[in-house]
Amino acid sequence: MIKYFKDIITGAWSLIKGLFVTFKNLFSKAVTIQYPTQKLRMVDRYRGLVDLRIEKCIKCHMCVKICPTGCLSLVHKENAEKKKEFEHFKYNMELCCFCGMCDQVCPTQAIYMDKIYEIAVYDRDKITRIDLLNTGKYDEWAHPTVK
Amino acid sequence: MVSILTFIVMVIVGAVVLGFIAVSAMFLIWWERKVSAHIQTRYGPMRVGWHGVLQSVADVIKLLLKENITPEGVDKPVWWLAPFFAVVPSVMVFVCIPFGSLFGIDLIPRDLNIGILYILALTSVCVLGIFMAGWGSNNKYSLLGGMRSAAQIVSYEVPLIISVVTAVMFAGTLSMQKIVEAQKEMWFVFHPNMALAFLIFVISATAEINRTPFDIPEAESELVAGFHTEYSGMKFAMFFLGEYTNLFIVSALAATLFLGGWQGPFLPPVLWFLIKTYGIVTVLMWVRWTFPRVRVDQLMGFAWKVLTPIAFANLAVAGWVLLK
Amino acid sequence: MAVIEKIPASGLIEKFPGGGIVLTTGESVLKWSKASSLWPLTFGLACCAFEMIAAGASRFDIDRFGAGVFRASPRQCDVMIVAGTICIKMGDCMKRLYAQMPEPKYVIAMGNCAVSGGIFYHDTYSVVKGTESLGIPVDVHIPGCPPRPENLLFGLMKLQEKIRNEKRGR
Amino acid sequence: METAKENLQTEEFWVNMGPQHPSTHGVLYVELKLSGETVVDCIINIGYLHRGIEKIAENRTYTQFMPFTDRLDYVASMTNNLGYVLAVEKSMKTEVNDRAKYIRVIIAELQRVASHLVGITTFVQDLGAFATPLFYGFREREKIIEFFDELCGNRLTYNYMRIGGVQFDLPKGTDEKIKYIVKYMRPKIDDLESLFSSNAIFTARTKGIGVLSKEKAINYSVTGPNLRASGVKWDLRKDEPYLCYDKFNFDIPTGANGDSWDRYKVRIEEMRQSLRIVEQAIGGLPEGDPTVKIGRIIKPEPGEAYMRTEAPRGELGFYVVSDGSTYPYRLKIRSPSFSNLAVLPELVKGMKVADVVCVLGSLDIVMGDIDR
Amino acid sequence: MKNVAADSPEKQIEIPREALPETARRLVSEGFDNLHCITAVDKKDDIELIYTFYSMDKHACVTVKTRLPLDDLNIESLANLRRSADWLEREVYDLFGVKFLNHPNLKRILNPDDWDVHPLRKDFSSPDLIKKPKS
Repeated sequence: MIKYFKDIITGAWSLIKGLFVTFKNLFSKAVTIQYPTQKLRMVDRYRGLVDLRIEKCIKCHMCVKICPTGCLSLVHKENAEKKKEFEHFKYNMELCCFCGMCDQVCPTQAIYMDKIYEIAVYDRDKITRIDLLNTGKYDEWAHPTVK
Repeated sequence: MVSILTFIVMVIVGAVVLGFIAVSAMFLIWWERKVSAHIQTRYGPMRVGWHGVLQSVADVIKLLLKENITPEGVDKPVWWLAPFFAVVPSVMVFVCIPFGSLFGIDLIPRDLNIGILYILALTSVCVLGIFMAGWGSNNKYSLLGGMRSAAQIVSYEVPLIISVVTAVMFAGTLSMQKIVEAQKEMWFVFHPNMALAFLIFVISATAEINRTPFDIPEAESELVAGFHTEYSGMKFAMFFLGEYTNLFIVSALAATLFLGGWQGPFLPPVLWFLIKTYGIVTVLMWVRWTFPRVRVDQLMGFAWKVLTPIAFANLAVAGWVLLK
Repeated sequence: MAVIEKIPASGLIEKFPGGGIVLTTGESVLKWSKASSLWPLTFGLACCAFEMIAAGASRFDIDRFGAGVFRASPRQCDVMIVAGTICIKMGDCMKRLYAQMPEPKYVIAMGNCAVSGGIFYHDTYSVVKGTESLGIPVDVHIPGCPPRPENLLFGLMKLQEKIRNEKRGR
Repeated sequence: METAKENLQTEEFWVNMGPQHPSTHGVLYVELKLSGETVVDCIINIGYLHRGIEKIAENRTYTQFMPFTDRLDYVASMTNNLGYVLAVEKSMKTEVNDRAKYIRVIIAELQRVASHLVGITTFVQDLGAFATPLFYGFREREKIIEFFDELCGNRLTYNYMRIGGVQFDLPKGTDEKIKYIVKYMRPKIDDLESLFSSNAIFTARTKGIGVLSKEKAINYSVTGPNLRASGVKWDLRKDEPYLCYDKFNFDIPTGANGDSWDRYKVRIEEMRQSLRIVEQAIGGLPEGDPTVKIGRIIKPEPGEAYMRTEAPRGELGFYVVSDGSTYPYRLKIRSPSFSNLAVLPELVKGMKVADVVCVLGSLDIVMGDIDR
Repeated sequence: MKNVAADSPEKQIEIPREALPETARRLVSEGFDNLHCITAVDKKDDIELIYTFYSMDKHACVTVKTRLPLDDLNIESLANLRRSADWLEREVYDLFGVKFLNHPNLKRILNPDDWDVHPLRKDFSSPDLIKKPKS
């Protein structure tokens, strides 16, 4: 009989202790980042979209070789002065796994990962064959707006 | 002539009550989302209106616009009637909830002399809606939820009523208005007997309205959504409305029976009543967002082995105290 | 630790239709209600599910957009966030879940696996090549592996934009 | 009364839990045969997330396979990375330098804390404490995730370890950050414990539920915290030390009964021990360059290597068969959750539906780890 | 084969397939009671099965290997000896097509039930499988 009441009292006390924890949190400051008005600054190493510094690229195909998903495709030709010229350099964002291997392997830091992370599209075609040679390709996502 | 006037008054009172129920349920949903958000150190709805006050309005409009799916193989009449059975009794309860008085008018649609009995009878009908939803859905999760609900309400009705009887014994009347008036000198909750009865009432009321830690009929992590798994759109909104109306009712009952109802100094009685009611609602929300759920057999065990004996003992002691 | 930057109020802030004045057409109120109350389905497939929960959790708080009510039953939700790799075995279940959702319903393909198969596109025998190849129409594609929670919130806002601008009769 | 009971017809029925169910932690499909609320039989169907990672491994170079390990047990990507690089390093018979070892230990232990936070809080969520504990767990975990974000630039799929070291050295000021995380985490773990451990409802729900005996655990080859909860003092970090775990002082928490409560308690205790290891490791972190130059092309000798590591969910084994080329000939991933889940039908028979969810939560499975 | 007890932490033995149940039984009785892992490797002309037993008391591990020719992929199941073999054998059956005799429930575990191919074989091909372009 004593145990019966003891159980009830200890049980009730344990529940009250739990309530204290949530009560403490009820009046502590919210940790939320209010996304559209507040944003986290991306860290230096952040792996966003793959981008290219066109003038630095020596067309060595290292990034294409190391890519685990095969999302980069580079074709070059040699011009009259035996210099390599781009035919195309396409990036398929759909397949990319943002692993940063291309960034790491590039001997001239031509290919790199920038800090853009707000990407959402209605139409898939927009992200399947991105022309890395086009300089304005990420403008839409660098300054995202919602109407 | 008199009958037409009565009719008009009835319509007005009915409209006011229905409007109050809708607004109150929407407010409670928003309030619950805010309280839970702040318990979880986040903000909750923020982007529609000031701190998301219009969130529930948006939710309701959206739910009314949604497609109303009737799955194959449901028991049509039962399936269609279930949401009404879940809401209508809770609306009817408002007939004798004393809101206090405003400009000398008593804000109680009709002060029945057996008010509390009427309320208890009707709140028990709500389970019928849940059970019908579970039975009619032709879904095993719903069926389990409905079964659990029936078993749960049958068990928790006993301590609930006994704790109410304690209050009735102290007040010496069944009329809600008179119970409030009986607490003029001292709220019942300050009496040790009644404090215990108050606790028992709140616990078993939590179980009656299926809230955590006693929310086993809709147990999200076990039964997906319990009895309303198959309901969508408007009908689901009705279950939601019923749930939050019930939450308001039990809090109002607790405030009326134990916390002196609309009585209090300085502020107008209506305000006192609402403050007390929403205070209890907030406590129930706080409890909900803290505790895990109990298991179905533990739930029964708790009702029959702990709550009921204590409630009976409390009743006996109260009787002895009164006789003395 | 993390640096939080304040962004001046821009086009990203939502207003009540009609610019704060409650004087607006019924149509836009309906669209507003649909857009501000998108209840997602509790449906995590793989890695992205964790970023989805993180978006729901305290740090990012998807509930601010009114989309924090994760319903477990497909009958009560508006948007299916496909978060993760869809395998052939799962494809049929996905189609059924989509069919069980009431109209109007929306789909967000979260992460490259849900968009196209992503990292598992090549050399594997059991992965469906994206949500669209199952015949489920996708409203917003969010690439990333996995996308950041902010990106999911941005995708949600894009979906809201789509709902607000959609023609009558969906 | 007796006759009424005899005439009453009862029927057992099947209930499908999953593949879409709020508490199956992904796409697990459990068929339950119920008699009323009591479980009579339980059949587990897996494979709804089978992505054929082992097949992919045969078509990727050793370096290229790295990102795929992230996606195995996606709650603890770092430890998968670690298991894989250790296996390849074993087959190449190379060893990394001390700094890399220390960094790997720090990262792996922080990942264990993050993973257990998710494991415990999703467990409590399954018990019905809706969202609050889960969000507390995620709030605490976010500190570690943000540190990882800073370290390697992604929040969930880190791709940080490299064969022969790590991708980057620790950024400047890491010491303070890690010390801050350790300092921050300790009281928070206590908070979580006072929210659950003493809670009467939580205790009633977990004590004596899903008792996994010592013999059964070994018979099913259950590993990790689940095995230790059954009272077997076995931890690869102590028993077969890899990296530099033998240099640190830490205890192996064990349970007594092997019920859900013990499994939960062991995890809580393990987080504390992990923080202890992190603290010691950051104190004794050697200077230097954390990578060994082993060339761009990784080409192990023909042969095979099997390496087990102690991942948060149990023993994660990578079996690498190489034929002398740059591609693995065969890569077998022995995932901990796979064996841990197999024991579920044994544990839940004769229990209530609610207990199935409880036991499943306490086993702490990740579907990506099971189906691979 | 005589002295399987731990002198080195990892020990490999190769046996013909008929000897597997007997070997396994002996290993278990000698304390190697944790059947940790069962896997297979497609060696083009035959399939090699690898069983990893280990002992927690002795801190030792024994790897048992056996080879099955491709045209006769049958071997005695260990599921009745060690329960962990149940799922692991089903996985090997699913991915390699090795049939385990006397297995209580030999069904596909990861792939759909109606498949009749075994994806981890080297000769496996499927229309769903798109090869990554080699560069």
